[in-house]
Amino acid sequence: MICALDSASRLPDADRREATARLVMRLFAYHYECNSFYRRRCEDAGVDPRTVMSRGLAAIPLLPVGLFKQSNAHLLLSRPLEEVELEIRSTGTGGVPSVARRDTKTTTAVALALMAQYREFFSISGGAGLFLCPSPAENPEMGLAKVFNLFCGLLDRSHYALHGYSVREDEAVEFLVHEQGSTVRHVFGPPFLVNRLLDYLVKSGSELKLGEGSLVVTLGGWKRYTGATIDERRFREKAARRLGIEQANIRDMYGLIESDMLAIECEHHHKHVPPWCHVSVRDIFDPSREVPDGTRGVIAVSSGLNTSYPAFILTEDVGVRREGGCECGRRGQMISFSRRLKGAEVGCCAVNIEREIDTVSAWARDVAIEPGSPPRRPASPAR
Amino acid sequence: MICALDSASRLPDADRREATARLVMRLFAYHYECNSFYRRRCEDAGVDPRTVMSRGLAAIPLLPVGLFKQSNAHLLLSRPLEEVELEIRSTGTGGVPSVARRDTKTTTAVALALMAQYREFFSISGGAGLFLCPSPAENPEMGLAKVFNLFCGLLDRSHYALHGYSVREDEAVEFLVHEQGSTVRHVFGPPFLVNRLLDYLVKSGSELKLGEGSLVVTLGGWKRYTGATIDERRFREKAARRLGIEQANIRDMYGLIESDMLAIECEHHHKHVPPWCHVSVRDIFDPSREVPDGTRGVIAVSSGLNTSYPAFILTEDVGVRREGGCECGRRGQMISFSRRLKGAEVGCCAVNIEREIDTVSAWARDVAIEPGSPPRRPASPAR
Amino acid sequence: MARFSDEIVEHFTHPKNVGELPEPDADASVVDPVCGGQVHLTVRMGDGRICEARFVAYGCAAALGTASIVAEWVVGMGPEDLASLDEAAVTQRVGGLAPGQSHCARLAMEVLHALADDLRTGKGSE
Amino acid sequence: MARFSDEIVEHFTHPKNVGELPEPDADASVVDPVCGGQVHLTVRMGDGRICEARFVAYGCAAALGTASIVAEWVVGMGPEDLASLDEAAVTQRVGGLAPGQSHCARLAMEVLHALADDLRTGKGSE
Repeated sequence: MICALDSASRLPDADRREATARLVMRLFAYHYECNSFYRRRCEDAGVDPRTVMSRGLAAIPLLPVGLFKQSNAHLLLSRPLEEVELEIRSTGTGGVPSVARRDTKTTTAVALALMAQYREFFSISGGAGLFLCPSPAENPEMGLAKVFNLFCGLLDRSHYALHGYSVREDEAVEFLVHEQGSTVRHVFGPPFLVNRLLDYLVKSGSELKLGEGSLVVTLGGWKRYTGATIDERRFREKAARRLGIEQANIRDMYGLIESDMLAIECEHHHKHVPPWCHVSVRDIFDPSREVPDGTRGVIAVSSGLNTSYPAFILTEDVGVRREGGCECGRRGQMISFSRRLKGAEVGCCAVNIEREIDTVSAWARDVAIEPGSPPRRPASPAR
Repeated sequence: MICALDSASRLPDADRREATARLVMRLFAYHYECNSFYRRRCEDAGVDPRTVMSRGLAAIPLLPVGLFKQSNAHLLLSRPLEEVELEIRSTGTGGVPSVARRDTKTTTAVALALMAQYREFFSISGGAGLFLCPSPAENPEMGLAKVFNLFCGLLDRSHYALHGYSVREDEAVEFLVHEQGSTVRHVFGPPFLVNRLLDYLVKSGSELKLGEGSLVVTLGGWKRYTGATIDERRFREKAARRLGIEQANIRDMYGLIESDMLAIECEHHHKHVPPWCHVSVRDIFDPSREVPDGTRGVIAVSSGLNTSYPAFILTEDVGVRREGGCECGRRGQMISFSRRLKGAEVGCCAVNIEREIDTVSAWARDVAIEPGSPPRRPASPAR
Repeated sequence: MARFSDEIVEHFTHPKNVGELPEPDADASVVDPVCGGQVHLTVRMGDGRICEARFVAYGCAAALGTASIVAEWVVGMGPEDLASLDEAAVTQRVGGLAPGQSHCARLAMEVLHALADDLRTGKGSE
Repeated sequence: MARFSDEIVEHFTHPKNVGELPEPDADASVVDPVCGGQVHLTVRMGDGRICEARFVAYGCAAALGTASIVAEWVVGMGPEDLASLDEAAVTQRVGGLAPGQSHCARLAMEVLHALADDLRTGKGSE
């Protein structure tokens, strides 16, 4: 399915639903078998593989994403620690990190899945990429950094313009201008960081001309840690004008590392759920109840890829699901994110990066370092 | 098959052979249908899809790899040029470039195939990579550069120590030493360039300690343009000692861009043909005749991935095929490369890179540039 | 080397001394600002030596395993013992750390030193 | 913009004037040292203008298409016309080049200028 994502995304609904269900149900049976912690939860809910077979994917007991922040993380694993190859977390500083542990098989599956989606939605096979996000070199366990970094294998040239937690807008612009004419140029980063570059261009009154083939790809929250929200439409208008690209090529992605899922926007700005995942939207007050398509509720994601732990996740995000055909030609589930669940901390990667950047910037202003030299981070706050 | 390469590589021989044959035969029928140039060659040989069905993959008419160097390249294409997304060539300067043109579908398939193989053979999901090879930034159409660069998506940090055609061994060592202790370190490049780093270490009497998890991955010819050959065993001994890694982690790869195939060495130094390709070894004097396993002959590779052109290629390489089980647990075809066919020019990417590097080095010595600043290349030799 | 030492596998899979001691004689918390790992240690003293310890930790498996090992290790130590431990000592005690896990040794060392400080200057010396 | 202009698609798919003129009045060969593209042009003159041209080219599709377009384009030109053509003129004539193909315009310009030189100083002026 991963290797034929283009055709899998165009299957008739019934066929695709069946393929997805088969994949997810097989994994449910596997985790039910291998994971005693999860099995107990299933038994408490009166659910076993036969129940799921007869009642459908909605019957699968979900793990609240908050569990991945807990100290007794070993309980979640369906495989022994020895098989864990990659640990990634969804938050930088501040707050407790949410950690997803992937065995070698899952690591491979997720890498191939993302690669297939990048090829399907972006068709990148060269060109230059400006990364306005933390690099995995500095943050080897940050999920957001890993997800963006995978683009480097497809690009001919990649440049990170975030050093430590300091953004270098001048350097970013210089990189984009330098590549002009010689190759296609793309921009990757969380919305607020790309927005920072746009504001820098507005302030300096400049407009770049990236051209038609260029993409802006965002991932991470639209709500800032200050509480203000970046408006997606206005962001797209500003980006299109300031970077000189088509609005259709400004694409947001939605995902959470615990679920292995990345939903990518097509040119019509619909976020497509890959066919190896199943999204279900739940009643905010009673998450055991599914709400109909088009109705707002809590997003739940079940993965058909993850053998490390039962990646049947109840998120803390509120959104809407639709299913059917999209103007882009793809069929399947589409989701839109509305807001964080009330009571959930605003705590995705991007928000924490932003908070940190503002802290460092303020600190840099205080000590009045020379312009150009990136500020050193304050020392580790022991105690 | 790509997404389950681990299990596909462990199938019983009969099952794997059947799966590979199905894939390749389907593509043969497709190219026979879509490609009038290739169809004429088939008709001249009295072969059609039914012949191949009954006589097996050996009946498929092969395209001599030299055709990809010819001026009337359009004849090879089974798809219109509009669908070609990526053009890659197998040579740098000097000699006529051999160009493979891939449509979007093939580009995706090859990217996923390589990714699956890298994960299967190297399990890389982070760490630092030193690239002793041309970067696609400077050589966006060089096949070798693209194949190596795909690792960047899996690594946390990548560094190219070849600038233009000038190698910076000091920079390479500095990079490796700098990453010591903080992350696992790998080295990628054609044999002669890695060998250059080893000789640099020998000369300076140094030994690095990359450690057990580190890999040295080579791709490109072992014969130097001077005619001398780098001995693989001695190379591995030297690399193991100078870089401080296990010999089992020094891995060569064999491939040619026209065939889409990359055969990667396992820890026992056997090069495994991926199950989506079929290798056949031919009589040197009569390439229509297959020679038995274990016998030296001309390597032919048929790809089950390529929809752009009939990637059923008769190479100019002499080697040996074996089939069956390997000590590493994988089953399938294994190949070893012996030498270039007599009369064929020594002209893979690596050889041309080497020739160029020596030219530039000599030129740099002549004009006595200051040490440290990479020499500018001589101006383009028009006429 | 395997990705995780046997000791870390054991302590990650069966963490010992998890939790917080009520009214501890000393405690220490450390956050790794880069990787987000956190360790909180509470101890009870007797005869100038630690006689009981509990930990709560968040982060990567090596950090969790290391924290559990440390909570067992410190029993019987006094503030000077804690202060004398460095990253190398931690690394050895946990059975080795792969490249990329070395921050766990630093995190553990920092919490041990912070605990020593608390014992000498804070509640522990009251 | 599409990856290839209509003109390049047409000339790549149906190359015109391929080959070498025997005993040409002038010829020029250019190699792109970075991408490996090559163009060889031979022309025959009449009344101080090119009346026939043939090309042989190797390299990427845009280079091949451009070379075919150029071999058609030069007919009717004199050495001064050739020398006056720059990359922008080539780019326009071939219907535009995507980023990453601009080296084809340079390659074509270089072969045109080399041809002009050959006409003025070499066999062409004999």
